[in-house]
Amino acid sequence: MSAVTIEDLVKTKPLVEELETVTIRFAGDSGDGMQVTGSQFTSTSAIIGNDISTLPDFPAEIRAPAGSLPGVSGYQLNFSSREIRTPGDEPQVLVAMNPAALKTNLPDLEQSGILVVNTDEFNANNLRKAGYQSNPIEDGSLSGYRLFKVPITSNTLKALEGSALPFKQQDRCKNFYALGLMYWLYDRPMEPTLKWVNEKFGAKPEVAAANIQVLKAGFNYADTTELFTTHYRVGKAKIKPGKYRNITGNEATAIGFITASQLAGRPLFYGSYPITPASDILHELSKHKNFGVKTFQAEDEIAAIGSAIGASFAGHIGLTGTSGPGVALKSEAIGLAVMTELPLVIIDVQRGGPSTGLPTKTEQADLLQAMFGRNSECPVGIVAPSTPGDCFIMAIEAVRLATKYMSPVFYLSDGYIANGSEPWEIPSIDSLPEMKVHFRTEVEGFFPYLRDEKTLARPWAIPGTPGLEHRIGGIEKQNITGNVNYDPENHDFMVRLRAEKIERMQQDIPDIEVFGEKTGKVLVLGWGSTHGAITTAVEQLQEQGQSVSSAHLRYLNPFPKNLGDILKSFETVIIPELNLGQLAMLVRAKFLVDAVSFSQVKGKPFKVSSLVHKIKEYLISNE
Amino acid sequence: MSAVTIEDLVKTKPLVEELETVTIRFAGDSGDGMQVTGSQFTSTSAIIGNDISTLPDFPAEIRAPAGSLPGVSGYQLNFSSREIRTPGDEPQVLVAMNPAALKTNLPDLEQSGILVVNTDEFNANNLRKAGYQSNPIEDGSLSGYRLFKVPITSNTLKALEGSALPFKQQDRCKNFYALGLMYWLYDRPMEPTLKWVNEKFGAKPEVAAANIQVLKAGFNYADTTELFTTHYRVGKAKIKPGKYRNITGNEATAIGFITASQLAGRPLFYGSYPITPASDILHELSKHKNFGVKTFQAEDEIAAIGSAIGASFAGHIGLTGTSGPGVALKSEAIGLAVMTELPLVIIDVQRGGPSTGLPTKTEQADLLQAMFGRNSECPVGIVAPSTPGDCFIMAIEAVRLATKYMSPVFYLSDGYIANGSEPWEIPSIDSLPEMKVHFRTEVEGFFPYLRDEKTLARPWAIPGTPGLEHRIGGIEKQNITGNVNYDPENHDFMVRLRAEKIERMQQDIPDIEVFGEKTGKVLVLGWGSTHGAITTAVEQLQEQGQSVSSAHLRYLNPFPKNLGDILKSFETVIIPELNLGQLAMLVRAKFLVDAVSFSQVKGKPFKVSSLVHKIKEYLISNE
Amino acid sequence: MSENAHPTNGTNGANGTAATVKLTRKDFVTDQEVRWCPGCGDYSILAQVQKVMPELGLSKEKIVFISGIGCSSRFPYYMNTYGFHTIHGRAPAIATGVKAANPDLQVWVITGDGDALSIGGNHFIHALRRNIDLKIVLFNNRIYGLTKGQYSPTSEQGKKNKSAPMGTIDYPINPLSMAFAAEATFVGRSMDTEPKHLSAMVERLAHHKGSGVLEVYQNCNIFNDGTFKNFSERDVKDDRMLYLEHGKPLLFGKNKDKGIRLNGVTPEVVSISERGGENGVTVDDLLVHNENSPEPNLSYIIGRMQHPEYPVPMGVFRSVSKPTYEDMLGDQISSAIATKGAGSLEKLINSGETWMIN
Amino acid sequence: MSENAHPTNGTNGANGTAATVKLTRKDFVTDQEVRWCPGCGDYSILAQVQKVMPELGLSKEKIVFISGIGCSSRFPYYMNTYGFHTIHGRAPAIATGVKAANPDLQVWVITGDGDALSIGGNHFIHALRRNIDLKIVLFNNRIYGLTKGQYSPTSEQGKKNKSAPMGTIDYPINPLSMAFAAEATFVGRSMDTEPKHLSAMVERLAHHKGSGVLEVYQNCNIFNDGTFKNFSERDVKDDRMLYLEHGKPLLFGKNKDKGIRLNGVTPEVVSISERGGENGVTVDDLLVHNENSPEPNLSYIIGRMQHPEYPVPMGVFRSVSKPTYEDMLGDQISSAIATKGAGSLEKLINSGETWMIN
Ligand SMILES: Cc1ncc(C[n+]2csc(CCOP(=O)(O)OP(=O)(O)O)c2C)c(N)n1
Ligand SMILES: Cc1ncc(C[n+]2csc(CCOP(=O)(O)OP(=O)(O)O)c2C)c(N)n1
Ligand code: SF4
Ligand code: SF4
Ligand SMILES: [Mg+2]
Ligand SMILES: [Mg+2]
Repeated sequence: MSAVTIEDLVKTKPLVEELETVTIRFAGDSGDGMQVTGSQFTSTSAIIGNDISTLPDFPAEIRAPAGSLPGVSGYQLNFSSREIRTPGDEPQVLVAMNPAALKTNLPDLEQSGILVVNTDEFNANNLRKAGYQSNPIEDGSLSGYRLFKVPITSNTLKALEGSALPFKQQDRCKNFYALGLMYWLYDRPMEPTLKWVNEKFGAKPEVAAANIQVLKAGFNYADTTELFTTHYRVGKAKIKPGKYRNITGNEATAIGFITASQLAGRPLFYGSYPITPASDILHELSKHKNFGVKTFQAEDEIAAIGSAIGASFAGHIGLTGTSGPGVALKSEAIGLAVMTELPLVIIDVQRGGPSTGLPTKTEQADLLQAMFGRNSECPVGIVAPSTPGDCFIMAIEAVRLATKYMSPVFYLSDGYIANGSEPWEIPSIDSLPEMKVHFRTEVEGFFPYLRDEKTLARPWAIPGTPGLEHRIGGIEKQNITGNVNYDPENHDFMVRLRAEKIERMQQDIPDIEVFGEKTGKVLVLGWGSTHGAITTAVEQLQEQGQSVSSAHLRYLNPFPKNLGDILKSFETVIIPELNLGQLAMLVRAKFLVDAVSFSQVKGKPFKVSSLVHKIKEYLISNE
Repeated sequence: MSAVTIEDLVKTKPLVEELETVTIRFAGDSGDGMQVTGSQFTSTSAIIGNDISTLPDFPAEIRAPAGSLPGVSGYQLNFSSREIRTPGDEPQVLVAMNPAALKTNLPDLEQSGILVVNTDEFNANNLRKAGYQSNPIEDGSLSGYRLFKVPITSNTLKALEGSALPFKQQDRCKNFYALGLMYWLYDRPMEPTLKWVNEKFGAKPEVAAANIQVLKAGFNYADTTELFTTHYRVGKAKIKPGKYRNITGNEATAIGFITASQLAGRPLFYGSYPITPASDILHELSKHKNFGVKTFQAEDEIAAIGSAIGASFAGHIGLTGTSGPGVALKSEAIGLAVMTELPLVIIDVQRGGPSTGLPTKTEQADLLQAMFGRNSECPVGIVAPSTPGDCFIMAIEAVRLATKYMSPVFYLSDGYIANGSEPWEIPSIDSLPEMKVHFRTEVEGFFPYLRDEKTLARPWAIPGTPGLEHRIGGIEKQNITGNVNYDPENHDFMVRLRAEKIERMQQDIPDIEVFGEKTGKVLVLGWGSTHGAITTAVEQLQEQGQSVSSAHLRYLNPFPKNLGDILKSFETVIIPELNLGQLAMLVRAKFLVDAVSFSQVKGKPFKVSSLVHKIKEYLISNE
Repeated sequence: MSENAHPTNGTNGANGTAATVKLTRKDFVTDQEVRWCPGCGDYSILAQVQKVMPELGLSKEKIVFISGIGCSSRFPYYMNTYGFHTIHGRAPAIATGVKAANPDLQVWVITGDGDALSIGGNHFIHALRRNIDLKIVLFNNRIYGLTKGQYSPTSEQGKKNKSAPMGTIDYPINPLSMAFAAEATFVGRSMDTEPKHLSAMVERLAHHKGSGVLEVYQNCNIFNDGTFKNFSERDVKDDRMLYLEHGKPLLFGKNKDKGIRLNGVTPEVVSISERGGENGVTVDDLLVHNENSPEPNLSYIIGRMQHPEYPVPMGVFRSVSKPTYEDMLGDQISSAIATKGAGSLEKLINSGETWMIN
Repeated sequence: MSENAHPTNGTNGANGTAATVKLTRKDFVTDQEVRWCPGCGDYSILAQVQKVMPELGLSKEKIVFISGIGCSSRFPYYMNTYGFHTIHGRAPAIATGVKAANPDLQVWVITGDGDALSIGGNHFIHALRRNIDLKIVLFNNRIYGLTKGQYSPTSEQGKKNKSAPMGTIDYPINPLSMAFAAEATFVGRSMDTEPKHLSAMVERLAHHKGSGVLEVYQNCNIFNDGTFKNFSERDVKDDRMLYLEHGKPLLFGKNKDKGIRLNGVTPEVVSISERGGENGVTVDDLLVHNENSPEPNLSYIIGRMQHPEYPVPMGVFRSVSKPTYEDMLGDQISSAIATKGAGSLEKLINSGETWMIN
């Protein structure tokens, strides 16, 4: 598909009020197509040059009863003419397609924010399902907001009068009516969406036509009726020139691992068992068989990792992916990969826990499981992407470290990164690291547990290689020969060697960078998906002239070489995490710095405002 | 069985040289019955009033080929006229029944120690199997020891001339010949063993007779031939008066949990899947069905813990037991028990790892797995017995805490405690804690997740109780109502509540005691099976007037209230562990004290001497 | 129903204890909003189970519903009895603990085709082979519903879906074959769209003592809509489904003019008539169903009949009685007490070689 | 051997690649000291496998032995090929990854009754039902050997042992029934004490393409000595064991004067003679074995025959061919490449809606 340039798109429009940043949330029933609506607004905004960040919010139920509270689905997006890194704390605009959506989302809407409701859905039945005693759009309880009542459903049907489509399908178009309204309000071109509709429904022209009709109807309704007194414009952001696409973390993860296997020159084998929010990686990878990617949907997580270990023994890039509960099941097998020193990458798309927990919500609480969740001393490497786009890079890094050090490596993503999206500058292939893997073939002097002096890696000698026949397994190995060995001294030696091997990865990972001054009052140290919120908060405070910097860990085991020094260059270290202080514990134990853990475990990302508030405490207290 | 008093036993004997402490090791082929020999010497020594400590050492193989190195089985015991807590660092006496036993055990024998060999087995074939080029008992290579050559096999057969027993069985008696020799050398009465033989082989009188004959033959051989120039006596130890039995950790564990269930007034349900070194607990418990104990050998560890969770939901004392690899498999289900807040005890008899590792060797490396080996924030209580006898108490403690706080509790034993034995003073029933469990029956005001103010425990309302029908599960719960709940604030609240509940256990666990001065230069902090070695080492240094104390953790999560203060009262804290410093990490993170980790991961307990040596470093450096 | 519809009537607490007051369907409904997609087959199964419950004459507190994870596994939240929504695939293990601990409870296991046959396959088999008294209802929609549409172990080979865009290459598992291999003592099959038959089957399962499994074909109208319709739709079902009845010949077809005959050990479809249908086959030549045959051979053969080669059999394939796990466990405990006497702590801790230090 | 002893000769790299030089038994022996108890049945199985290997004409590096945990699972250390001693019960899963990654390898799975049917039961079934080309040898000694004598899923009910001092109350699993339920394409049985038959069976398994399982009765002389002897001892075995041969009637007995006849779907033992044995039964009345029947019905029935009711059947119960998992996976990849072209990174990262910022 050829790239669309802005020139093709932006039409000359009457001048309008300029805004820097806007946060919109579309909310409705799972059946109302809010995700599509949101992502359309997103790509259009990206295409016209805004910076964007999104946060979809699915219900845990497959499809709770229509109109019910648990059935509400939402999509929040933040678009701006400056660089942004979060989907925004509080929406300034809320589109509520039914009472349930209003009930669950209103609390987040900023004071006197714009509130668009689909009046047609505010009938007795729906109000009851949402638990409203009286009708909020009548009883004045919404006076604190700029309320716009639109009969979205009936207008949609009106717009489609005479269409051959069955009622149900006509009704389904109403989300595009809402989209039309918003396009007008924020002065977006309709072309990208029209293009998308035609491609998507190419096969069903009448459906395409209907959607287009309704989109325009919504747009024109806002235009003609003076529904909104003003409309707004959000200009182009100063974004690094280049070619961009919008990408979710799970997409970037899948693409990243395929890229890694291509760079390594070995086929990718993905053994997995479906689980939210990791399943999309399996779905995505299974579409790319033409890259030689082998996806194996196993009978459970144990078989999934088992198959990946087998594939890696046989010379493929062995990859397995799941979420927290699945990692727990894989624990024992991870130990086998550690003992047999095979390259393996374990994807953990973290979700709310413990146990089944909050399957569709985000959390960062599997760090210690990744570090310690196995019997005995069983060290592995750990990396964690910090944004959806970063997943691409860290996937490659995980494979690079795993194959170079012949070791399992954890890849810790989370629900927020996985489903969230951002504009991603498409890298040029040759900017990617060299990482061809080497298989041992020389028979002369071969031993299964010979050591590379620099990495301590053992040779990767795959079945099918003449003369290198050997046996590996989970019982303690004698160094070099790899024979089963029960000698006490050897065991002690091997336990320390396996630990040392992971430590050696340090020589292959970049130093951690400081955002802001290299020394000062407060350092905010983060990892994973909190990157956007932390950086934004710190940036705000820096603009206020505060002495605060931030640093973000993408490599968690081992830590980057320079971490200790950086920690010691600040009076206070604050570690915000979506858990009860897991990284904080590791940092305190290793560096004996009195790091402050700022934890929030709500299944949601941090709000920038709450980070700012927390950091300020220490800026003041240090004055 | 009625108790035997020493008076019945100790015969008047010619005076002999007095020794305070002796360490003997019996070593031979797995088929040679070294375990029986060792345990007979042990109980006899106990009965005559010595303090004792033992260390059996099994081969990993079921039964490696006769005469092979991996086939060697050993049994070391330490007996003394003073209080002892370890099986001894280096044996002063080694009985080697064949070349392989000599080869593998000689390195441990102290310089110029007593070495008794069975010359009959030192033939070309056996020497080859043991990898000897020339015959060590001929070539003078043993000149550094006091070598005693005895044709044990042929003497045994001679002693049995005319016996009806088949050759194989006659040959099997030779271990008792060795026992006889040692009984004479250390002036032990034969009666207890004779008694044991008659009970054990009551059914097969000719076997009993043969063993007795051979035992006496060995004894008399030493007596008549002036084989040994002197013989030794080890007097009664000043042991707390009371009734004693010799007990292994696994026995004490099984008995302890049965006792706990009796005290709780609820039947014990043990769901388990066999695994070394935990299997004996299953074997032992399955013998006590008359206590209403239900043992369920599950299809795997997951079903084992699942069944225990089900039993506990139904009002039994739910118990599951395994070793490290099994714990890894149980991880996910432990999370379910945490989320549903059901009482559950998980026994982990730790062994060498990672992966299959060293199945028959000891290690302490599952502490962090017990703490963190699950998805998300998933806190549990952790207790760890410190000696075989202590298993009885800590088993009761585990059940007490689990039922009182409605929470899973880990019970961390290890291979050394499990198979090692010590004399155990049999407690009086009424000295044991009150711990009747309470089931909710009042319908009025019932909610599944109501909270006890003091413990935060929820009510235990078991199926079968009219009017309390309710549903629990692994999805996040609303506090009080226990309904499925996805609310962000509730999740954050519940995550912290589950953590707080475990912290509250602190109010129910004893303070940690300091052995020695309450302040000083060095504190040696330990946990689990290192108790004996640490205390002995510290005692030795204290006797040399050094400023060193020790403290031993039997409760690892939460820590005892007073731990922090104690740590701060010493200049240096040394933490010896059979892992790479797991407790050390927890202590450093929590208390920010620069605790020194002293780690050894050899599948063997610490030697007292190596601890003394390590501790001294810090005593000097602090001068 | 067959003559031994209630083989264990009254003999077993779990299956016989009378409720003090006669309960109604409503008594088994909870206040929780039911959260399945509109049109999901699960609703019909829930309705039938709630309808049957009062008929069992058991009081609510004696009943426990235990499930794994999946759309189907949300079932316990909607049953006003004791309930446990456990983890994926493990329900049979947890239920085993509950039943072994308290045999007086009637323990149901609610599971899906993924829950029972993929991740939980081993627990499923072992629960069945132990003949512990669990009433397992397997909602088979041939798809992973809750995770939004990946193929399951019962998905047809070649089916295109989220995780197999080019079509599934796994050969499907037949849940009934697994049950027979495990020698389950009760094996039945029904369908969400056949409420009458379904409730009868649920009742049969409830009254069986021992491990029983009821497979229920259930339509997932969101991710696998109509997977059963080619044999279950009104206009074709008479010719494409066959209702098993104990002691009766295997007859089907609108006018009961078709049947199943054994050719060696292979079933074949034949058409019949009084005067003998094509090549003179009459009812007497047909295979006669026997739920109670001690050997599952016949049930296994019938259980493997599939559309389109054969009509799809519905009903009770096998119902035999064998000592249950919980009873044998109880017997061992009683006999241990009988021989050794009830356990005494005093004796226990004082056992083995003891000595006095004074 | 049956006419289709080598159904896939030469068609498959893994089963056909010729070794450059003719190898001998010694080439497959490692330097590792064999560590089973003296007298263990495992020795005989090892010997037969090592004897058969050179016959396969495969070079060593193309062969991989993968095992779980157990005495039996130490097997790979003694085979001078590639080997992987994995973790308890998971060998089929790991082997699946190896075979899927490189179909050119001949992949063997060595497992025990506990490893394959207790903790590993689910992987065992799923590997079989996918028909991935794994050669599974199941050492059935009806006990947990390595952990020193607890009962296993194949232990006889009532057997007293370490973990069941009052006797096992579990009903045993029949491994063959499981294999048939999973519709395995090759199912056989042999015995450690029958070296000739054993090596023939190992060879049959080696040549089968698709998932195959060979159950080998193996004596654990330490913890379960003689569990098979009541039908396998020299003086009784002719009358208590039956050797299956494709296309031949089920005959047994010293003078082949007994056989198996089907009564409905239930086998019965009959004695025969030329002139018809008791009530005139002749060879022609006997059940004729057919390994290749597409439906496993008959194999299932024969597989359930047990001592003492029946002679214990040995040999190949089933051998049919179906597309294998690895082939179908390969086909999907080829056709994906054929239709979309070999994957291009450039295309991949540039896919979807893109735009320029300049
Ligand atoms: C350990 C674990 N792995 C995976 C999942 C994700 N998961 C939940 S339900 C399910 C399968 C559901 O399919 P099925 O059992 O057929 O139930 P259905 O939704 O179709 O009723 C999966 C894979 C999980 N919750 N836990
Ligand atoms: C996860 C795990 N659980 C339990 C064990 C202990 N274990 C090792 S082998 C085995 C069973 C062995 O029986 P089987 O598979 O029949 O093999 P055999 O020794 O009889 O040849 C068990 C329970 C283990 N090693 N790992
Ligand atoms: S996804 Fe399918 S099975 Fe799940 S609730 Fe919806 S319709 Fe039912
Ligand atoms: S324990 Fe049994 S199975 Fe294991 S090696 Fe010894 S004899 Fe063989
Ligand atoms: Mg399903
Ligand atoms: Mg076995």
